Amino acid sequence: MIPISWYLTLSAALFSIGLFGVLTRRNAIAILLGIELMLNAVNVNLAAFWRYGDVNQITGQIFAIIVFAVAAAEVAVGLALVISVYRKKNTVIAEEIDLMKW
Amino acid sequence: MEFWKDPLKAAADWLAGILVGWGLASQVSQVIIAFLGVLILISLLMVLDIFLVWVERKTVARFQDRLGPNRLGPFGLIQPFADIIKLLIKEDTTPGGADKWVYNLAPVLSMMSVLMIWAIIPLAPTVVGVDLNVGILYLIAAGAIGTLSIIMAGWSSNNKFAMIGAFREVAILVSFEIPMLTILLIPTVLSGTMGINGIIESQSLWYVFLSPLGALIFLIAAIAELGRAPFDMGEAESELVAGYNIEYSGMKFGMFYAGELLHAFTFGGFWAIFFFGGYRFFGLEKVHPFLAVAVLIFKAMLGYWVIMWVKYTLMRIRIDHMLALNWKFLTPLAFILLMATALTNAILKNSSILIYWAGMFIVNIIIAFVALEIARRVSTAQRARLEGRKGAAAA
Amino acid sequence: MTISQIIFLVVAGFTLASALMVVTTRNLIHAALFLVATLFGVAVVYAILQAGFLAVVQVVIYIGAIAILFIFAVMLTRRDMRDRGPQMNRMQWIGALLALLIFIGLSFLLSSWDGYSAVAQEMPADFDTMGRLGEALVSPDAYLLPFEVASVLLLAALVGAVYVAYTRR
Amino acid sequence: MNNEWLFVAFFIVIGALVPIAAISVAWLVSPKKSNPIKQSTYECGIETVGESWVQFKAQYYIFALVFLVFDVETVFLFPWAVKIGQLGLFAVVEGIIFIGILIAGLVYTWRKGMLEWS
Repeated sequence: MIPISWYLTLSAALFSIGLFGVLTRRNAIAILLGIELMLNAVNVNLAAFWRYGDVNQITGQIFAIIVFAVAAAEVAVGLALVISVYRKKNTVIAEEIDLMKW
Repeated sequence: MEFWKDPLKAAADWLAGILVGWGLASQVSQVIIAFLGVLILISLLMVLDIFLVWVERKTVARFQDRLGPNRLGPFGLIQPFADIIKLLIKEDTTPGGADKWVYNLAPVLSMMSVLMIWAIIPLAPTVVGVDLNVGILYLIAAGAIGTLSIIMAGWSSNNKFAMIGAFREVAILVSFEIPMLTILLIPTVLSGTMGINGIIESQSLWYVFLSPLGALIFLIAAIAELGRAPFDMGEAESELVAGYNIEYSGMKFGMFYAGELLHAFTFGGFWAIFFFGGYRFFGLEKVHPFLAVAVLIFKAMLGYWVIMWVKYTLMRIRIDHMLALNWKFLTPLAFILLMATALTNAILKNSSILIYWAGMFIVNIIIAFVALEIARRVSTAQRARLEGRKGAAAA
Repeated sequence: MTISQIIFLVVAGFTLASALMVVTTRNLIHAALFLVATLFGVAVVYAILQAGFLAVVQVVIYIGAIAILFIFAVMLTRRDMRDRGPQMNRMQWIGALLALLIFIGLSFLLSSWDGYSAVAQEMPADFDTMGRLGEALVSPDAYLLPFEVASVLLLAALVGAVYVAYTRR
Repeated sequence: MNNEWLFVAFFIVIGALVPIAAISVAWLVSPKKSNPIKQSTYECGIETVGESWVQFKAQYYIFALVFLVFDVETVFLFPWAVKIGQLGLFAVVEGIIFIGILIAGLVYTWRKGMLEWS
């Protein structure tokens, strides 16, 4: 059988890759893609802990579902903001969106 | 004797015996048999798909007062095979600026999204691929992959028509998925399970009698999901030439075409499964598994025929009307129907079957009547306003 | 090595490889498509964990809706799809180092945890995931409040996002 | 192991292999005589003007957005619907409140005129 560590390592690797994307990509949409990877890494952890703990405690799955809802809300608002900024400033490069920088 | 009762199981047992005799572990042999079964089922589906080309052409010919294919073989039955040979030896052109990988992957995904649905279809009480306890969502998940294949095809072709077609088609698909999902909650509420087999088993009274409005909304949403007329916005010939698959030729186009036909047949089957009792027909399914398969195929064909009937009778609806129909009529209606069904189910579930049925039916009729009345009033008012504006402009 | 371990390794390798492509590929549409591949890999991981509901929901929500939204957003914000110019900012080496450090740190933390090599016990044959989820979501002493708050969250997201993205004419 | 998902995997794998096989066979037997005219974008014979990977209008995004929110919502509703038969009226009312809050969002979008195709 597969030990839990495999899942946790997969999740950690996925999280790190997502973090790398968030830190280094210039395009705001690509940054959001990285955030999606990180959220998925969290969900893998939750599902693995549900399966390897007491399966009758459904909490892990409920948390994962709520993470889905939060991810959806985040993507919806985030992308809407990107589109709105693009319309006003004609760019999606995160460094060039510096209206709030003083 | 045992063989005639359930030939498939007998054959599987016989094969398992041989494999175990060869020295394989029994678990491995089970997996091999499952693999073979899936292979056989999918091959049969492809043959059925070829046959569906003939059915579709024959039916459309009858609707248009023509004969249809009638030269090759009896009733033109060999014609689709000739078509396939033509598709095979046709030159396959790829547009110069295309994104090769995505371009070639799209037709594969399109066909796969249809074939994978058949994993959960129960053909007979004993012939179930997989009885997933999340069957309904699996159906929607397969649809999601189909949506993705359309946007991939449209984007990678490097063609404006393909792009516009894909965008429109995806807008339609995602919009009509909402009433579809909401209506699929109704059989879930009524049967208390999401497994397809469980839904069929609990239909001692067909759900079309409990939720006729739901069956109707499901049919409309299914036709839109299939991208067929009157909702064939993605491939509106007169505006977009052929829509998202315009650049495809040869077998790749064939995959889109075959996928669409099989998809239509599959949704005819799902209409039968969710609202017309699937393989159940007055206890006939218990006599012999093959009889149950025949009942399901017959019902699916009827559903498919209704879908074709709608396609070849109605004209295409404009995209703004279509989206308005979905978001301003079907979606609220589906949600209200779901809430009413859940409430009625909770109140009446302990009363006798006759009162339960009558209550459900009356609730459905009232909702349908009120919705149509509101829609009529609103559209009359809108028309009066538009005509008034026009009259003012003329004056 | 058992068969299930091999399956897991193949799936995990596929997932991580496509995740790497998501953060490194230049073409944003390709990045979104690789995200779809990654998410599908994660769905298969859920299936291996016997969390069937999460697996199908992953495909329905992430591939069916979120990926489509990403592709639309990329197409809406690009005059020219073929990205020119650098895709990474100046900090890319520091970023890579930081990500690597976090991965090493997490692995180190994990290996010192005593439940590290725990193996799952057999799933009860009649375990009804859907029923349990349904019960947990609507009973007041479990997750009724998150259930209702989720709908408020979605309402807020809908209203906010539509308001921000909408163009007045 | 979890057998039922193995079956699903079979369906997905074979479902992908069948079209791949069909396309490969077609690729093997079909003639390949390509030239620039054949490779050009098909626009009914008219010369292509400009790029086709161009920007698209935001209306499509709005519909995808509303869809995303309702899609997530149904995911919460499916476990509710499965269990509703055994849980009684209270659970039904909870679900109706849940749906009602989201319908408010639909009504807002509608009233603001964002569902109009323009």
